[in-house]
Amino acid sequence: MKQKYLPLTATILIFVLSYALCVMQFPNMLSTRVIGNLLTDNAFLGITAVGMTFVILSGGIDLSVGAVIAFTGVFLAVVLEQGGMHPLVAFALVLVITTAFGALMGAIIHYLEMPAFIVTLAGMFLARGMAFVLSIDSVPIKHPFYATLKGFYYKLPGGGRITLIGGLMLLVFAVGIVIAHRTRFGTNVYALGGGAATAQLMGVPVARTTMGIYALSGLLAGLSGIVFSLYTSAGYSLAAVGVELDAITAVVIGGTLLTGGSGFVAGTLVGILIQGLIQTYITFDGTLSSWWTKILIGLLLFAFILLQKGIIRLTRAERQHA
Amino acid sequence: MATAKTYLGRLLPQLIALTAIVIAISMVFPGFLNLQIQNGRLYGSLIDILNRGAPVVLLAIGMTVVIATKGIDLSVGAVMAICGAVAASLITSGHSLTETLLATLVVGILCGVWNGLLVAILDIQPIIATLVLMVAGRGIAQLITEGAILTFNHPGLIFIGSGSFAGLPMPVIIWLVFGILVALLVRQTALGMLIEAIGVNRQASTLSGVLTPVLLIAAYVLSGLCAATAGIIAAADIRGADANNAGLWLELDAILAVVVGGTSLLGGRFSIAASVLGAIIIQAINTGILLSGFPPEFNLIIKAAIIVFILVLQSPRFRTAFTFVRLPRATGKPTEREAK
Amino acid sequence: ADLVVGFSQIGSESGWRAAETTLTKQQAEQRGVDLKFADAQQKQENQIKAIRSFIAQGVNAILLAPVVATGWDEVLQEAKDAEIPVILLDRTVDASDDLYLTAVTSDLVHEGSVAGKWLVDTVAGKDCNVVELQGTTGSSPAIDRKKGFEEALAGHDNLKIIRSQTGDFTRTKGKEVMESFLKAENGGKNICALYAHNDDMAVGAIQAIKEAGLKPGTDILVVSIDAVPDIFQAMATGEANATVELTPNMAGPAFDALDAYLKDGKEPPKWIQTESKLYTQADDPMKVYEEKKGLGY
Amino acid sequence: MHSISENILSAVRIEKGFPGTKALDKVDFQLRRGEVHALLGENGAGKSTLIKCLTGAYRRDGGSILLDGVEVDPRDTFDAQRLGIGTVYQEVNLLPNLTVAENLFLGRQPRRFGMIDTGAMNRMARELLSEYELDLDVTRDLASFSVAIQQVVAIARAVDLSGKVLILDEPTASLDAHEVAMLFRIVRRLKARGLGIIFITHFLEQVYEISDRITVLRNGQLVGTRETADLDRRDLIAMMIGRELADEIHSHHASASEGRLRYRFRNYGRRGHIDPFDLDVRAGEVVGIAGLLGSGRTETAEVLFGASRADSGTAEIDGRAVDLLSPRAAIRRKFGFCPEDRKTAGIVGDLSVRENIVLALQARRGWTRPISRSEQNRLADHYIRALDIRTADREKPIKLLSGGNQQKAILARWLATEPEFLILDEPTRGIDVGAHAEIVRLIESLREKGLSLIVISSEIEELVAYSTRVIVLRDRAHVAELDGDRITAHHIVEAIAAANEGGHRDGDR
Ligand SMILES: Nc1ncnc2c1ncn2[C@@H]1O[C@H](COP(=O)(O)OP(=O)(O)OP(=O)(O)O)[C@@H](O)[C@H]1O
Ligand SMILES: Nc1ncnc2c1ncn2[C@@H]1O[C@H](COP(=O)(O)OP(=O)(O)OP(=O)(O)O)[C@@H](O)[C@H]1O
Ligand SMILES: [Mg+2]
Ligand SMILES: [Mg+2]
Repeated sequence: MKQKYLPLTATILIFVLSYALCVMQFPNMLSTRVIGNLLTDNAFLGITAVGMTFVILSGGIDLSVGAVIAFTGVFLAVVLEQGGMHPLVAFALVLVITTAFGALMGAIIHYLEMPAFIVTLAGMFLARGMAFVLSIDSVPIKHPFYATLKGFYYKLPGGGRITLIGGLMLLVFAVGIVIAHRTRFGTNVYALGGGAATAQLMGVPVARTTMGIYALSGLLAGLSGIVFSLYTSAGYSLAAVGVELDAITAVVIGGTLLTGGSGFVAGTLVGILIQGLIQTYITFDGTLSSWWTKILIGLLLFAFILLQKGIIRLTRAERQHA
Repeated sequence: MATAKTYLGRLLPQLIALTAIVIAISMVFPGFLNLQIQNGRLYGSLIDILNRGAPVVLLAIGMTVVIATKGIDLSVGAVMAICGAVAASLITSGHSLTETLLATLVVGILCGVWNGLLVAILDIQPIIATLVLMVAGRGIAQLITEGAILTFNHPGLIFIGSGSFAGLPMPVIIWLVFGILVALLVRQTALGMLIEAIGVNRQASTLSGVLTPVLLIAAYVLSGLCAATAGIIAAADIRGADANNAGLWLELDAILAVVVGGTSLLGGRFSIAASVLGAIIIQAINTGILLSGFPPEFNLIIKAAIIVFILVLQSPRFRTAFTFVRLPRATGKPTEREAK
Repeated sequence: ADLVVGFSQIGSESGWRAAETTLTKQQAEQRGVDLKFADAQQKQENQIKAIRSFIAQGVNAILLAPVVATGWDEVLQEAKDAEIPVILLDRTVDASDDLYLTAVTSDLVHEGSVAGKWLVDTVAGKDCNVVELQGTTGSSPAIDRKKGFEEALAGHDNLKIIRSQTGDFTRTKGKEVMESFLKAENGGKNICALYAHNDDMAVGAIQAIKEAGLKPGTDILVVSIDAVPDIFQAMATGEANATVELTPNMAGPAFDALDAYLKDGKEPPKWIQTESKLYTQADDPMKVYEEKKGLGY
Repeated sequence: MHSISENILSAVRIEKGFPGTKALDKVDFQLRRGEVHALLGENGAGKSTLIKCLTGAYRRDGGSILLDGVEVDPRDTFDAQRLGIGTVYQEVNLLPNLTVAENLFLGRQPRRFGMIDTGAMNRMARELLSEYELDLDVTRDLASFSVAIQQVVAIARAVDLSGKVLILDEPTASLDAHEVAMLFRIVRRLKARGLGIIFITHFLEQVYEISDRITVLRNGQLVGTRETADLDRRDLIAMMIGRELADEIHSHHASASEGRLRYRFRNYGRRGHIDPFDLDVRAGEVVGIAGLLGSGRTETAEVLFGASRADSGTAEIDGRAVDLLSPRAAIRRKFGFCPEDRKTAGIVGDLSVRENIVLALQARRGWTRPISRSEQNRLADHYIRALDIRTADREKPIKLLSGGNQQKAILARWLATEPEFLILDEPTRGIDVGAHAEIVRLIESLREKGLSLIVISSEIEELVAYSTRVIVLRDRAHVAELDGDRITAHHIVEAIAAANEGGHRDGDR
């Protein structure tokens, strides 16, 4: 096995181990319900984390995604409930908007040579601000089409379901993996992460790629917003606060380096599942106070990072001795 | 003299931005520049900005040094909450003010040591290393206050939040002193240069004999100390420790302040004074929004627009485009946007 | 314990919320209920996840304090399919009412109008400029308490809301925003009353008023909502005038209804409204303070 | 018989300025079809800048570029590649986090149904590299290979990209004789195919071996273009440095030293990096280290300096056992170390030349005892003058200096600490003839002052010139030691060759 697959393998190993531990304590956690929930409940986070993976692989960061999700939801709710538009048209429209929004941030980052952290932070303010302006109230979406979409699911034995949005997340991951490893764009993303100046000298179209990366992140944040609006049947300007941090955490737990250039889209999926597992475990336990919940999440996060480092270091050392 | 000049040159963009914002606000709200003496202290919107900006200024001072090492400290908001809670619980359980303050600062330092160890020794990426404390820290703070607002009436502690000295509110005095001390500390010793060296090239610095792990930890400790001070001020200001909300999202404001101050998130060159100005600029925007009387749903949009505007003005591209009014394609460097 | 109940709490964003959690746990303990507590850290998605986990776990009933009104149909339907009764605490949801057993809540709009009515009665026809400290932009208490207050003021042209900003339900922001109100309104001389969407913001604002050299409660009337212990201290010293109680004991009535339903199959009413009691300085604030102090606010 | 129309590339009155510097001042340059054109000049003369202007990596301030007689204006390097200009920039300029194959085919990966055909790409990569006698696992990250192999990969990529023009900016700096010979074979083949090749180097032998014409730059200005055959070495050097070079590197090696034994390493090594070795170094001695690429020279240096921890053996200084397990420990014992990879391990790019020079000294003094600004200025000015570092002023960020001048500044950093044991890993890499001679002189004078030095170099002639002893490495082990009269190029090459009998080189170490 190659060195670079180590973090990924370590992460998968940790996930499997901890799932086993959880099941030992709560046998119910093996039910198809829990597994189905893990996919459905984390669908919107997973989709946006795919975009975040590309951004981080290129050495950037996108803090705007949570706000974009909220904006998308509010926008959909407003145009569907007050505008009477068909959802499919609205979906297309909102995806165009969020993609353009991402591309614009990418353009500012590239052409004005401004740090991604700040540009996307401003983007976060702006997107959430736009959501407020559209509606501060939470707007329910009652369009029948939504009910139809929610009706699509695959029933697993034991009461679990693979829902449309859960399936969509898996699809997005699959496409993300293909883009990352099988397209020139994907290689260019890694190239940017390896060093923008070098990539430029090697003829990577830096401007186009940067804009593409943030456009992709915007697109996926938009898609995630659609999923979120399906998930909650509403648009709410205060929704998805802090999702960017969850997404970044998932990406990093998944073994991607924040400095860029190294990591895998598939790792992010495991990162998402690990986070979901932590939450499920805490709910199953059900004895923790609000503050112990936070402390435990922090500690588990720390433990995962430590374990990952440990496994990687051990394997490296072994290799050198071999 | 020459250094004074370059120093001013370094701060010029921030000074211009601040002046522009002050002028803009005083056009919307004419009473903005009024200052008067009331209850033995200066009173007016300008003082409010300095006063309200205190937590972010303090956080930005520590954050600047951390960012100069190519790090970032997301935990400062949570550390503020922890330290506020510690201070409140100690003072209400009857400890003296000195004990309380010392213990609280020690807690801040410990938080910094924790972050520093993760970054420098365990080699965890700063954003994730500090995320651990950001998440868990607020829980710890709530554990101390048990989720409630822990109020206190100790006049000494309250004085730190709302007292005044020499006509200035105490928080302003504190951050002024802090800023000057830290600036002297880094510039009158070799710390500043060594920190910048680490931020630009950690490997080369280590090979040159710079004590990288210790300095890295020290940077996070300073940040923890600043956050502790900010936490004390925030608690003293409202006479209670609000573990749930103290310092919430202030880490983003602090980072923003550092960037508005012109320090690169990629590490290296930094200026404490510029970051302090950056924090004051952000507070001026916030206060301006409050004074303007717009409905609150516009707050974020206005803030975003102003910040983007300032940053665009500051961006290297924009500046070169202005100095070389010749062909815009005749700019100096290749795209030196080294992503690391 | 024979009864396992899941409780999905919003989070712990305020003292009031902490008190609600404490009381719910107390109530459960008294009744010998095994309470599974899940803190959602202010996120609806976490609440949905928690409910799903409860269902997967097979609890007997679920208590839900929804962070927002919309978006519950699907997960409530799932609970219904699993035949697990759901009781809503402190806020209702925007879903068909056969999806939940009952809702134990106050009426947020009503709270606002109680506060407004008190102010209308107190100024008794005199001209009065009111400043308003809103809750977190977009949150339902902020929207509803604003609405109720405005309804109570409607038709009383002597009362005017001259400034309204968000104080995010926190003391710090309440103080900061009040400071700017004071500066903007001629050092506070134009302001006759403050209406805050919660007590915490009012407490912060009271300090700002004092620091500006004015007397809260006298120069500027202060009315707010929640009735947390600290506001009673302020009322005792005359610095606050009135508060509208939002009781943190939503779980008591909820468990009562649940017991009745599980034992005798008795359907409770769809809405169990808690009282929105008005407290003023005349109500022996220190006594109330002592009563409330230990409740975990 | 060469006529103007034979010019494949011509640059007319190219201008480029940086704040404080006029890097190129109306430089003309012509490259013919089927010629190897050496571009020469001192460090900082503007060679790399000219290349970057030609390939669109820099925006030029003025002048025009003609390719095949047609005016072109490459807007970025991608454009240049499309026009058929392949370039190896100074310093290894590939992406360490991509695989070898991806580096080779970045931006032009073979595709099937819109997807990258990884199998085909890897196959093509292997084929491409087989021309360079490299048999690598092309699916591994570039970072896992040595600098030299990375350099060969960079060359292979550029050659493959160059339909018309190939530009090589100091490609041979980290190559050994074997690889250089191989590179030259390929260059000759391309030349025969009618490509124009621009070749930048500081090795004059290589210039005479391969080039047809020479263009010399000095201080951003064109000095002139000559046929190589018509220009003898003395005149060439005079053109480059604007005066006669006093004395060239003398080829008789220094006499063996009588200094007392100061440094004693026994069984010193690190598993997986360098086999345990014994080493004694006297005061006033220069120990040269020779070996092929990847033979473990750099690792030896790193272990000695504590940059990578020794896990076996003992170190003694003046008879007392010491631990040298970190750079700081070594520096405390007056060690100094100029690393080979100056970009990642040497320069602190955003800091000024002054700060880079005082960095190690300051680090040793500790942060509480800052070196005063005037003292810093004095030190910086002293070394800028002493080592002839070409910089607009001492406050210029070091990353803006030309490669050779960066190297000198790092040397200055260590000299400023007044070391007693100095380890130099490829100190003359990328340094011009004039400076090269100066550094060799400097090494000698340091030795005369009683310092102990360890110098790693791929230039055997140079090792012969200043070493009092030469250690030869092979496969991460010390295999031979030459001293006295046995220090000759011939003996060294023989020792290396004996080592290399098996002739295996797969780079996959
Ligand atoms: N980006 C830049 N900004 C400012 N000055 C620069 C920049 N790049 C190069 N210079 C300056 O331009 C001059 C020419 O540098 P260049 O790199 O072309 O030299 P060179 O001939 O390639 O030298 P070497 O042989 O050392 O590589 C130098 O004085 C250098 O300091
Ligand atoms: N298995 C490996 N994994 C990672 N890096 C390696 C490996 N093998 C070699 N390298 C890298 O290759 C470099 C060359 O190795 P070494 O130091 O032995 O070569 P050298 O003789 O100094 O030759 P040169 O430095 O001229 O390439 C090392 O510095 C190391 O970084
Ligand atoms: Mg060069
Ligand atoms: Mg080497």
